[in-house]
Amino acid sequence: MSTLIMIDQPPYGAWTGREALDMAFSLAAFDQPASLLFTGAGVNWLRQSQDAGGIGQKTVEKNLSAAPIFGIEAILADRASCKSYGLEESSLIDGVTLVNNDAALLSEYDHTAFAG
Amino acid sequence: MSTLIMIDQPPYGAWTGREALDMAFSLAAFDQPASLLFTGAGVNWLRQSQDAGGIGQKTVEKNLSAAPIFGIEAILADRASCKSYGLEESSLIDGVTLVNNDAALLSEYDHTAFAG
Amino acid sequence: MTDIQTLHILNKSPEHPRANRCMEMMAAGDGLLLTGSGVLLLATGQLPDASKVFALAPDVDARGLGHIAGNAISVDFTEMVTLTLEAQKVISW
Amino acid sequence: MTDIQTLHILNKSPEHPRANRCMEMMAAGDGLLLTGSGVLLLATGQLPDASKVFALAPDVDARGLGHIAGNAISVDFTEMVTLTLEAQKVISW
Amino acid sequence: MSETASETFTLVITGAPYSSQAPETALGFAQAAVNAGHRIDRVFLYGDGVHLASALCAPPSDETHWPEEWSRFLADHSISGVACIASALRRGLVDETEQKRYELPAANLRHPFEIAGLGEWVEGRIKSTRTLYFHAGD
Amino acid sequence: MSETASETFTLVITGAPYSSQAPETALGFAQAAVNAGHRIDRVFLYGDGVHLASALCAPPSDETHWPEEWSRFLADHSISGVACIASALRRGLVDETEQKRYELPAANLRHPFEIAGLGEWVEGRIKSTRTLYFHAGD
Repeated sequence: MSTLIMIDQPPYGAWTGREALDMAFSLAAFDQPASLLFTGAGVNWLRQSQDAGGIGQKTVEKNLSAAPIFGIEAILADRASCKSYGLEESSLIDGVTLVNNDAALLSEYDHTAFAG
Repeated sequence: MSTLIMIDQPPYGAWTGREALDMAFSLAAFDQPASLLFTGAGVNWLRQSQDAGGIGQKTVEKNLSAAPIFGIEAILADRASCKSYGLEESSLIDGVTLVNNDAALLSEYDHTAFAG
Repeated sequence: MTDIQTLHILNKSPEHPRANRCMEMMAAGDGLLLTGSGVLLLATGQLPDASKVFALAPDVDARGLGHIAGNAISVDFTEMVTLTLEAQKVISW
Repeated sequence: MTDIQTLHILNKSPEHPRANRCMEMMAAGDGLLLTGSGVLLLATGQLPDASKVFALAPDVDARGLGHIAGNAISVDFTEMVTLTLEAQKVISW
Repeated sequence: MSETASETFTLVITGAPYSSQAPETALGFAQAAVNAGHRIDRVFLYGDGVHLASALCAPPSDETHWPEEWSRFLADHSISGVACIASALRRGLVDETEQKRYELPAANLRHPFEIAGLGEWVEGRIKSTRTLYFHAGD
Repeated sequence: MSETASETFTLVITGAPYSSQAPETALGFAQAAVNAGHRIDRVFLYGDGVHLASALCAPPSDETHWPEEWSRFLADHSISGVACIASALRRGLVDETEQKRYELPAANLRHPFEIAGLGEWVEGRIKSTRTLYFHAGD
């Protein structure tokens, strides 16, 4: 029963990304294996040196850095999406694994869900 | 002070299209010239023979047919968008003028607004 | 109704980025069920080749697409329920 | 700050259909002000050639894009207010 | 799968009524599932979907009243309807307990919806044959 | 345009707090406009934007309370904040007048927001130097 939570919306502009993270954390809290896949504009969650103080929000980088502590199995990011947003491996926060958005990836998970 | 209200979201799946129509009707009611431009997935508002009874909504075709009565100056639709959704002129509801989505079109209006 | 490994339920219009992502991540032989604005894919004539495509009839009718729904298998809500149970896995895009 | 006929304010990510539409409908010489998720256009390196491009600084900083904002003119809210008044017309995409 | 096998569903609704079609499609599905002899274990409202549990919607009389339709369906079939507490508190959906806790001027949660945590979703997911999501489209 | 000329703005917010960034960007803009000596004629909430006028939001204490911030700003500067009546009634935002009219169990409109029709938007549009829209992004 391993679950893939997909995040394809960018940070700060919409709340679904934060709510997807809460879903993954909840699964982990109930000992249900969960991984996160960032794809499309969602990969912008993973850029280093975010600072959301100026827009009155909490920086999502901090939420995300808690993922391993909460027991999230893996933080995955679509390689092509990272490329289109100028994200090199060196500009990503720690602990991200690059993958390809394809059917083979989906087949590794019993469940796949979005937050919205 | 002529206003162009743009509708780029499809009917039924989201409410913004209906709310854009209300904006245009309100302008007309206060004697402010207003036109509607349907573009992108929004052109699907203009297809003949819609029947939304099965999804518990009112058919938008009826809302739209009221446009001339309310004093809307023109119902415009982007030619390329119509083509990509298989809409010939003959499959459109009455009273639609095909135009091109471009800067020249925008320059004819003092104001341009979306409902959401 | 049919043997489906994964049923992909798509309710986004073809212009929505998630519609592309759904197409990218479907395996050959997977099922695609169009609901809501997803049925507008029927109007573009760009249905995926390798998959069984279903479309929710009330959504097709709402959008005036009954005449071209023949490119997909029209289903009602009862058949949608059956499809979700027969597939091994369901993803709601 | 500059002579702008129409100021286009874009708060959608580059993948959003409305972002393409905005680019399509801009005239050469129009201004483009990126706010919210719109600032992600800076990361793609695909800024329009013919236009003055501005980006709202707090949104750029939130998304960690300060180091590449040099491709656009960084503005704060006060400068955004001025831009909207100096332009002949403003369109919020 | 035999024709008569009864299966269970957890439905997650993340789109708001009068903004998205999500609650409408979910209700059509839920009714068909119940009519086919299956069981809806629970309905979980998440994100903007929590607005479906509002007691204060007053749509025009010629439009479907989706919160009312959903409430009646849940009550008629004794199905649990749960709004995620974190989503609900941010978006202004509260029951009397939360009203008191946060000293708010009113409560607006429609019967028979309840407020609870994401654990309800996790539990539904584990117990049900299928968990389906009804998101906002566009 | 001289440095000291005072201009007027109508701001239209169509995105909800805790779902979109629209009310946040609009507030940053409004504060800067007022600080620069301009006037906000009115703020019009439309579509999902009406949720900004909820009196019942209770976000976590370490997050910005956008409805509270907006209410304070409107009150401090005597700016009229209007939620579109059609959008508000569908989405469950009502004042005491609408509560009575539709026999609803409570009212949830936050002071100093008011409920009125689209005519308020049309009037603001005509009277103001600029009318700006703050939509949901993505």
